[in-house]
Amino acid sequence: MQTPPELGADAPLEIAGRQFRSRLIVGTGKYRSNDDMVRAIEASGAEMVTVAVRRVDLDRTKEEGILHHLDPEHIFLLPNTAGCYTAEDAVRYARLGRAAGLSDWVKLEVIGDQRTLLPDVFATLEAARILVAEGFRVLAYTNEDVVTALRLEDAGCSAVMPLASPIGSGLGLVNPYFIREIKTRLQCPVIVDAGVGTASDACVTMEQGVDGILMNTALAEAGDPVRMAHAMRLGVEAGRLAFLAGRMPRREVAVPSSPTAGMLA
Amino acid sequence: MQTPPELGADAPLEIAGRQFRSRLIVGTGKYRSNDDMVRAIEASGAEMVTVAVRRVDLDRTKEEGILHHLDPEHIFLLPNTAGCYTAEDAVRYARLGRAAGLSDWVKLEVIGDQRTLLPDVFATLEAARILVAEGFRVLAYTNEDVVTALRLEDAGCSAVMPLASPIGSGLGLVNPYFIREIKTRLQCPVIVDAGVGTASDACVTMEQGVDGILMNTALAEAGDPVRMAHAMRLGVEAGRLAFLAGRMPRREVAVPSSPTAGMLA
Amino acid sequence: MQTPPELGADAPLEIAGRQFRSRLIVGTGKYRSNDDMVRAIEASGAEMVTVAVRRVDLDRTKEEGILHHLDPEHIFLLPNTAGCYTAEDAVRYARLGRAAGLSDWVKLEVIGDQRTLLPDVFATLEAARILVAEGFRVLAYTNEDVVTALRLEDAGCSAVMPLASPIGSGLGLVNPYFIREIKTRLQCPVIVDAGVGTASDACVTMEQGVDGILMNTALAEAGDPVRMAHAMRLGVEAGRLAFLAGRMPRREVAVPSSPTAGMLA
Amino acid sequence: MQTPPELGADAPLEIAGRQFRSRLIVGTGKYRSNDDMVRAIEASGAEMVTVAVRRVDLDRTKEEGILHHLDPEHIFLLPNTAGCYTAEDAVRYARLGRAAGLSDWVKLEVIGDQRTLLPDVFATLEAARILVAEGFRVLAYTNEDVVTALRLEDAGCSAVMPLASPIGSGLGLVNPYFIREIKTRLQCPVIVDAGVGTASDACVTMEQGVDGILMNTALAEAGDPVRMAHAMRLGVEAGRLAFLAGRMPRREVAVPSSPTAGMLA
Amino acid sequence: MPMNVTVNGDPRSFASGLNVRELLEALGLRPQQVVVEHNREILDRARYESTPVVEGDSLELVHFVGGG
Amino acid sequence: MPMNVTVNGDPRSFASGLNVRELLEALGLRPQQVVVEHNREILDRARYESTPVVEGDSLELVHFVGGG
Amino acid sequence: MPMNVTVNGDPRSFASGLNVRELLEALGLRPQQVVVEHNREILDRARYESTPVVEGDSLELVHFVGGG
Amino acid sequence: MPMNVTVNGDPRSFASGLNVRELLEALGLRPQQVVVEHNREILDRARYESTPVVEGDSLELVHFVGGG
Repeated sequence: MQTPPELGADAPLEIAGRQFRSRLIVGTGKYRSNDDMVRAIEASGAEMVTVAVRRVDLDRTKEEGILHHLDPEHIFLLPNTAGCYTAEDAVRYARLGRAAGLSDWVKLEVIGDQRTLLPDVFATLEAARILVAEGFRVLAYTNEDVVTALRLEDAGCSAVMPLASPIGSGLGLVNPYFIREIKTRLQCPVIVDAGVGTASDACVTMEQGVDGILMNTALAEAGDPVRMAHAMRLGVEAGRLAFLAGRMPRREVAVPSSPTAGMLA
Repeated sequence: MQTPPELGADAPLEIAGRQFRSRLIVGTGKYRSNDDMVRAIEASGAEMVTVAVRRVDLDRTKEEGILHHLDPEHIFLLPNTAGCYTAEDAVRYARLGRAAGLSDWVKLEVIGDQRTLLPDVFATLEAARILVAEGFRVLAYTNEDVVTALRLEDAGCSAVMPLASPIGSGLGLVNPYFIREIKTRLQCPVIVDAGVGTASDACVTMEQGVDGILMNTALAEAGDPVRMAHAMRLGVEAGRLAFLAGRMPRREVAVPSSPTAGMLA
Repeated sequence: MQTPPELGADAPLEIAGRQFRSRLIVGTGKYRSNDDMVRAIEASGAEMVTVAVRRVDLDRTKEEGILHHLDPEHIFLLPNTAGCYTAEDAVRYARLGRAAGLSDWVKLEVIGDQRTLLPDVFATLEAARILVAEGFRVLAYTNEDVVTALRLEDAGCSAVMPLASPIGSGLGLVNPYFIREIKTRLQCPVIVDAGVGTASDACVTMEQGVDGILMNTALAEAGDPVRMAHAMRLGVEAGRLAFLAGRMPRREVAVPSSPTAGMLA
Repeated sequence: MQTPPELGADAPLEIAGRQFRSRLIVGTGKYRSNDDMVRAIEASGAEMVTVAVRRVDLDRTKEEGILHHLDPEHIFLLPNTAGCYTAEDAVRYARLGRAAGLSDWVKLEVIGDQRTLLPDVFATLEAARILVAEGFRVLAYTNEDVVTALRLEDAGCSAVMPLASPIGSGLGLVNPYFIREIKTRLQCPVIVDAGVGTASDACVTMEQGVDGILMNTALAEAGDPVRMAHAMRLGVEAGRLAFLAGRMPRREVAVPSSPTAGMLA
Repeated sequence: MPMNVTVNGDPRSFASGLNVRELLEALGLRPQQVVVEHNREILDRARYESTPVVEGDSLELVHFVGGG
Repeated sequence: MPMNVTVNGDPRSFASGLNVRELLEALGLRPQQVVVEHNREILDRARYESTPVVEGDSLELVHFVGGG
Repeated sequence: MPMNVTVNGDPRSFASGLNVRELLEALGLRPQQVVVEHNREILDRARYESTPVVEGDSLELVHFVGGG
Repeated sequence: MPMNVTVNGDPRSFASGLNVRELLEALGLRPQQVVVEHNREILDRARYESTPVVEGDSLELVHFVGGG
């Protein structure tokens, strides 16, 4: 499907001075196979993927590292601090991620509750301040609270990433009001992170005007991750274009699509 | 955006023995200009458009006919019976549409109420039987009632077209249960007609498994009809692919996307 | 809880010249025990209950008849035609119900599909005309289609009973637009029948302005049918009062509840 | 309407050792007249109302004080810190409220954003710790974040009050998942504060299992505040009873309410 | 000598010469308890006594049960 | 001597003896542009030439316009 | 000779030597009606009588009003 | 004579006198493959060669894995 140039004409997503044509960022966890992951990422059109920092397994094959499957020359790797429950831990993981030498970017995630994986906004803000001071480009996972989002922006985050619903829940965009409010109030890019379950979730989320979406489970756990990745790519672009085009008004009274004049006698 | 072949691999939409690659059908009414209409149709990727049958205006310019703007060689024209309130009128308009010599297809629409433009299912079924007997290929606009939909299929309709919400309302898919039920129970193609307001409406509608969508106002009344048409094209394809791929399960408990093993001490 | 008189001041529900203080009508099927049923009906405050017409079981105890548990002197029994799939059958059951000598009222129900138990609107309209001609007071179960609802009113039905969602589904009010439209357009009482699952469903349904609600499964299958019956009684009254009171406007911008003036320096 | 004792049998709401039969708490702001306010409070059945602390107006009538209209002997007054944007201010207002000599209770509210009136969770937690240390009974207004809610409980709050939607918005319960999660995870009473617009909002909120609801605008801005107050009283009780009763399961396939056996031949 | 009658779909045999009221009694039913459809015709209670049941008749005996 | 004909609901007068094709021409319409309903009967294009229009006839001239 | 005091943000002048209770009276307020913050310190009612108001003092006089 | 070192949480023993690069080799890891945290300090790759591992040291050897 060729996109007529004047239609695709949407400013690229710019985060911390780096430009991305794709507004879809995907995770690399939980795929049934590395082959599924690689093909799904390709089908998604994503130019940035998140990766986790973990111990090398000294007893298993050496093939497990993600760098055996993804080439940092071709796709931008965004290390995350997933699994951290304190600011101190998150800072430690961020530094280890940066030490790999790929970039000074980090997806900051400080979890406050194991059952919902909701962020600890107190520790997230604390860690964000430390990391920004150390020169990191911080993309901060947070909840749908606009007050916290504004604080994270003030702390110097390069992007703020509110959730649509809990990580891995697939419940979609539960609170469009707050997401829209966050987008309206912040200057920095707003990337919705977590909760998107299917293409229409991605589409309606982009229609709120946000700058992009990050997802993982919706692809990894789809019946056909590659096909769903392609669906998500189209859903994100569809939502973005619909937002830019401006939707028709909703009304509870019907309006005919064909002329009422010129009817036969 | 190139669609990798194996991904686009979706059976074409087949109605009455005719195949369509696009699952989006658009109306030609209410555009601000004919140029908007032509460019929006092109951007939508639609291969079939609906047209109305009306009196020639003997006093105004002769340019108003739709055939001055659309070439039946390149796009399939589907005459409708919009504006008819009785089976007799609908049959009369269908015959006039066929007499134009393009095809024996008709989008049957018998309105039962001026305020909601909801169909008169009694007259629609009666007209469908007459038209099928006369050799028409009948695509019947109806409400979300599965019983009526089954009767229309039994009457020999080539496609059944339940509404998402009232014509021109932009309220989107109000009753996904009933639309899903209609799709599950019918053998013939199910095209959702009317009510879609924005790309995510189209996407979520296709995710119910229906065969296609017909829309008009969502394009004609969008701030930028051409851009919205492109959004709808992507939204329809995204929803179709997501349906084929199979979405992840919804759950109210979060599930981490990064490994819980391999954390540092 | 005493209702201050001026608050309870709501016109009684009037159907076919008969007045009811309660706007809740309940079914008598599927309770775990007759005792549950009797106590739930009492807790619901209902003044009218539906009953089915079935063969006497010649081999089992004679105690099964509903009249052994409910006194027609104290509660109005409304015979239904549940289980009928043709106009002819429905008329037959209606006549049998009337022959019991309690009243000439009937809850007309002609099912068109076994899986969804959605009405056959064609047969329902046909049966309604026959029964009205025979002097029955017809309360007709139908779908959310306003066109059909208007036809049933024209046919002389004493009340029209659109569904909230399928019988026994507990999905609640799926299409508030259409139910509101039906209420706005009809002169006769509109009683929402089927689909209500919990008290908030009943409340939001009454807030659409309808005249009453008929339910059965929501009570019979509740963990505690008696307590749920009381909840439904309050929910129906709450929704009715809220409708009469007129709700505050919805707005996406917050408005303080405390004065902004008079703050300390 | 008399509630049969065994039905009303619900443990009273207990906050900081004080028991309330009513689970509805109402605000005293924004009524068209003091008479409306007094009658609405009475109709609501509330036993606790919130009040604000403001400067005496030295130039206007002395009648404006709320104590001229409400008798602390008959209704429990809960001073709030509405309008405060810092922990320091909130503490100052709380102390002034306590100095009035009615109780050591305070509804803690520290606003973080003027447009949404969303709480500043950072300052709220800080103020909560100070006030608890000073012996206050703190009922803390917060957002739907379970992590913050748990911190407020750990800080010694007597009740945690998450919002349904922004103050004065009337958008109702936007995120039932998070409210349910907060109720499930906390030991202390959970009172939903702000956002409820009509009786069904109150009903569905109570059905999530929370301990009570605080509202103001929904009454003050209703067409008939007194009638709406009565509707809210019933809606809250209906939702509570439905929660205790346990609702029927939702299902997408219909289930008949009348016996399928015993049909005529 | 018995006669065969269909009652509620089942073949049953009764002594010949019964009227509807007697048949109901034979089945242990009180007239006011049931509505009788006799050969597809609803039978008024007043006519139970005067209506004979003959070989091959079909009767439906119905009443109200719980339903929604 | 003119004749009166109703075209698309409006009374119009034409010279007598016209056939449908000529009437269309008189109205500045090309045959392939329109569908003609002549006294409630759809008229095949092949018959425009051979079909006379007479006093009191009613014609509907329709075509496709934008619609949904 | 008068003294200048700030009350609820506004500059006001009173006769010198007043105590808080007298100042409230001068403003037409009954002590039990208000809570007094004297130079940013909440003042217990028992101390109104014994607390002098002096030039340059700042007082906040507050009470409860309707609020949510 | 061997030395005991904690690597990724597990006690391991190596020949004494190894530097970090040698320890990685002993574990079959290529330096550019991993990031090394040596006694809680991140170790720059340039210093693997010059950094001795001694009895009781604790090392964390990490890399990127799939995550969301």
